[in-house]
Amino acid sequence: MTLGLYTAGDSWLHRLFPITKLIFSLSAIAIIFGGPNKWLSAILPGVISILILWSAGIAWRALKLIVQLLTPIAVILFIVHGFFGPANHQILMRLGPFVLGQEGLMYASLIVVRLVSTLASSLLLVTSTHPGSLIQALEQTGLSRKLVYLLGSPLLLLPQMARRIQTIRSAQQSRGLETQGNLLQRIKALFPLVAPLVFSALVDVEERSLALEVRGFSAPTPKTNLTEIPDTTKQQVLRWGMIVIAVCFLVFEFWRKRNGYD
Amino acid sequence: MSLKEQLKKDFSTFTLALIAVAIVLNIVIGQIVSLLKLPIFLDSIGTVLVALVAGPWAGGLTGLLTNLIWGLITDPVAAAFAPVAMIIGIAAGLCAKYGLFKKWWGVIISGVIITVALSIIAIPIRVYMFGGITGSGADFITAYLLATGKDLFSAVIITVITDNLLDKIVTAFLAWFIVKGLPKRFISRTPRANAVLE
Amino acid sequence: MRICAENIHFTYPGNVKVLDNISVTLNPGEKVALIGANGSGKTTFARHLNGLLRPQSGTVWVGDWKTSEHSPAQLAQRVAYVFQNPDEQLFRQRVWDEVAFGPQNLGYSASQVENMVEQALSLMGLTNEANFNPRDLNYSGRKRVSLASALAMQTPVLIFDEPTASLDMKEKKQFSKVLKTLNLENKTTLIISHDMDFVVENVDRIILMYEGKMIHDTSTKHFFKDKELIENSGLVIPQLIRLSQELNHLDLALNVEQFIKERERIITTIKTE
Amino acid sequence: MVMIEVTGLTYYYPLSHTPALKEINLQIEAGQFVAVIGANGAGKSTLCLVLSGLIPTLFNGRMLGNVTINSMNTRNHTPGEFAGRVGLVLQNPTNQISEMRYTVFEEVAFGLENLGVSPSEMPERIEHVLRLTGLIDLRDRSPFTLSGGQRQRLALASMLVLDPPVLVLDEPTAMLDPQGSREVFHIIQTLTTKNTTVVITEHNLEWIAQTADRVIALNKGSIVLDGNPEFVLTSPLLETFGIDYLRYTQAARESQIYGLWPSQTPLPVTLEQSVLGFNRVSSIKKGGG
Repeated sequence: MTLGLYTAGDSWLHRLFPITKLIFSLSAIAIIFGGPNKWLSAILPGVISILILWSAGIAWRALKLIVQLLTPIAVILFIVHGFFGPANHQILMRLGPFVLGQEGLMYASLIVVRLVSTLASSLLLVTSTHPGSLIQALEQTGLSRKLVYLLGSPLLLLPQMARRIQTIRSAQQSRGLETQGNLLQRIKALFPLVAPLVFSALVDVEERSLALEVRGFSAPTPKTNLTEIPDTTKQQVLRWGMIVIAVCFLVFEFWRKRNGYD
Repeated sequence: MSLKEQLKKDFSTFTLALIAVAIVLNIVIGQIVSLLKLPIFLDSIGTVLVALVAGPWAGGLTGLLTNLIWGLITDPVAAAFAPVAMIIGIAAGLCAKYGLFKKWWGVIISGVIITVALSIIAIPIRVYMFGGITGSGADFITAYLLATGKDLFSAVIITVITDNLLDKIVTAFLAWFIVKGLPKRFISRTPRANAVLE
Repeated sequence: MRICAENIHFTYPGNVKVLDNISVTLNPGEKVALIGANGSGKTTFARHLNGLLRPQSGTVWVGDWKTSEHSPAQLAQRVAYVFQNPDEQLFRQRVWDEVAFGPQNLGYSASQVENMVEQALSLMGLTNEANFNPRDLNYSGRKRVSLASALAMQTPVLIFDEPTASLDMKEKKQFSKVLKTLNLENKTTLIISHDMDFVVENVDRIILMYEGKMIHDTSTKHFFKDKELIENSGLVIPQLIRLSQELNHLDLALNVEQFIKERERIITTIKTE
Repeated sequence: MVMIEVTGLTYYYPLSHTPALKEINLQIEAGQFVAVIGANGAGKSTLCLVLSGLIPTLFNGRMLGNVTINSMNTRNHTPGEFAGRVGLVLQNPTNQISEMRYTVFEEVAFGLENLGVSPSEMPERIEHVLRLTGLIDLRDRSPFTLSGGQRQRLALASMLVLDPPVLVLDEPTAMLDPQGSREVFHIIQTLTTKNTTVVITEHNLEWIAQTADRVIALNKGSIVLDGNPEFVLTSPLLETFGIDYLRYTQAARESQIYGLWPSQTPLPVTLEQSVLGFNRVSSIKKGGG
């Protein structure tokens, strides 16, 4: 459950410094939603992402995830906007009382393409990067250790707490709590299950914070790292390049809109 | 107290450990809800709890990071709603700060305020990024409203509010009960919790 | 009430065999300890006895009920099971209400519940803490609340998972008294424990598990005769047993009283020689 | 050399009107191995927090008196400054994992990283403590796949790698099975040969009797007995403080009444002492015929 999206591997993409991939995803998303030429800006980053994923051998997995995550949204988008789109004028088809409109369909298509593109570019990051490495890279880049802790420790805490839910349920069932049955019974079971989970987690907070303290978590000394994830000058240049490109696109689009080209 | 000092006080190691735990609570509590097949999410209970005992900033951070982590491990789409989750924490923290979490009716009002606050952020994200659709059951409300001739924006407003109101009120109540049941030793580490306890 | 397990097998997903053909009967009025290293299958077995786990083959009888035909919540009328960590079950604001949770679930009337709660609180010495927030008590206090909330259900069978962990001398003595009371009421009690000093002084029968099998099931007195078996299973041998062995006693002492009797016997034999 | 000095210490937790510790005066020499015993609620854990420098700074309670650890007054130094100077191991092994690192090796490194130790120095120090704690073969495992006993050894290793002159352990075996406890005890025992000052609260009196230089008994927040294990663990007062006797001691105490324990012999705290004592009675009786 914890590392759900990460796919282990040793491709060039996997070996890239995580921040490079992060910057790619963020720049891509900025262009998808704010770039000039709606359709081109929406499609291009997605295509590039898929090509990159393909060269790293994890395109199929990413595509499967995209289909899995977006199918419900896409289907509903087409139905809702196709039939009920407020901007519908051009009628394509009639289905009983329902009318399929071209404007709505186009709008839905644009949203779906954008979402596919967005997801593809973010999956480029998360399927090829172990969450631990991403967090360590953020730390190397200067993110404070406190924030790093907040991002990192939940990932490792998750499976333990998920297991605890089963224990709590068993313990309360042993005290006669019915967790199935009618709605009222199920509502009644909510607090006896939620509260021990929360309380037991909160009781642990003190010990966990003490354990951090005695290991120098808030020590005034500058921190070091046992290992460093390798970064290269080439990648640094590449990152700045991507940022510059994204900013240029956004500024251009902004300028265009201001001068009324749309 | 300067803002910097207040932030330092709000983010002691204890609070950090608390936030980390609350993030996990947000994520795993959904398992209980689906176990019981209840029509709510409860995915911001940790956020509201932190907001009550450690203040609006800590609460906001809990929400924000919850969705970013979600994005990292299960569904990148969740990350898009990180600002929404953040507002839930800030709103709950402010409600507590101004004494709304003292009486049961104040808790209901807080639930409403939280819902309104989150809607302000959630609606533009839903409309501009997702065309008003999120792939959940709530989309039927949007579809119905559009079919009756409402424009997309108002349809989404109504959807978001109906979808969240019950959940946020229940969340606020559960968090309130839990704070009232916290041990003294815990309360003594989180002085803000006193704003909740009479 | 009699509990009877017949040829139970249980394998967790991923092919880890945890219970391998277990058959055992626990009789009314019996105090039994279930011991063994972590991972030997003790907990998995015990969770079969109140229906939290269902046997993949074989049958578990609780009185005339098959566990496979009843939900754990129903079986709670007959079997109380206290989990090791009290924090994974306590949730109410007052100790009194917490202890009342079980009886309320079992459908007793308000006045019956009151009775059951008062009795359980006094058994565990918690009467003065009835209005406390359970979480304001220290760990052993919370542990005692969890024990009380099982006692309050007044079931004919009780299972305790590490009941004495973290209890101090007085608290252990109190719990030992509780076990005696239950025994007088002809209840069946099963204790899962690593606390061998407590076990030898408080149970009549010991079941030893090893890698999913019951490798020993005998009276407490008899149990320590098999020195090799005990050493191989990594158990801590109770101090008095070790002392008895070192002094070459014929009768291994389970408590100080028995030890002194044996000393007296030896001294008198020496004198008469 | 005095490593820890406590003078006139009284401590109230916030929101509490009864002191958790009362008028404690205590000096602990460098290299001493001190066991603290007492009933639940006697103040053992609080004393551990005091002796590791976390009280008063971290808790908003009220403290009278002074505590100096390694010449640092705990009022004037933050826990961050005590890190590396005082180690603390707590009850629950799981809560002591940082949850920031993915392998045992990296987990041990976490404290060193926080204290700014240079990366080139780390591997040697980590390998050393992993060997000491018997975890070297598990170095690449995730801390979460370890057993309770192994995790507690990892918590110990994570402290020992910082090489603290003082190590405080608060019931380190309370949540472990016998096998796990044995492993942890074994490691702590090796520390007695080094010059580490160790303070431990522990229920296993048999182990204390064999290992500790000094035993302190607490009752309701005050020190009521303080001396070598033979003195404290056989004190006639022990029972009144809610502390159990070793079964060896108990057997001898009751045997004494019936003349089954030699009257001039001190009560035993180890198996060897009991065997010697009881056999002496038999031989006296035999000799006296």
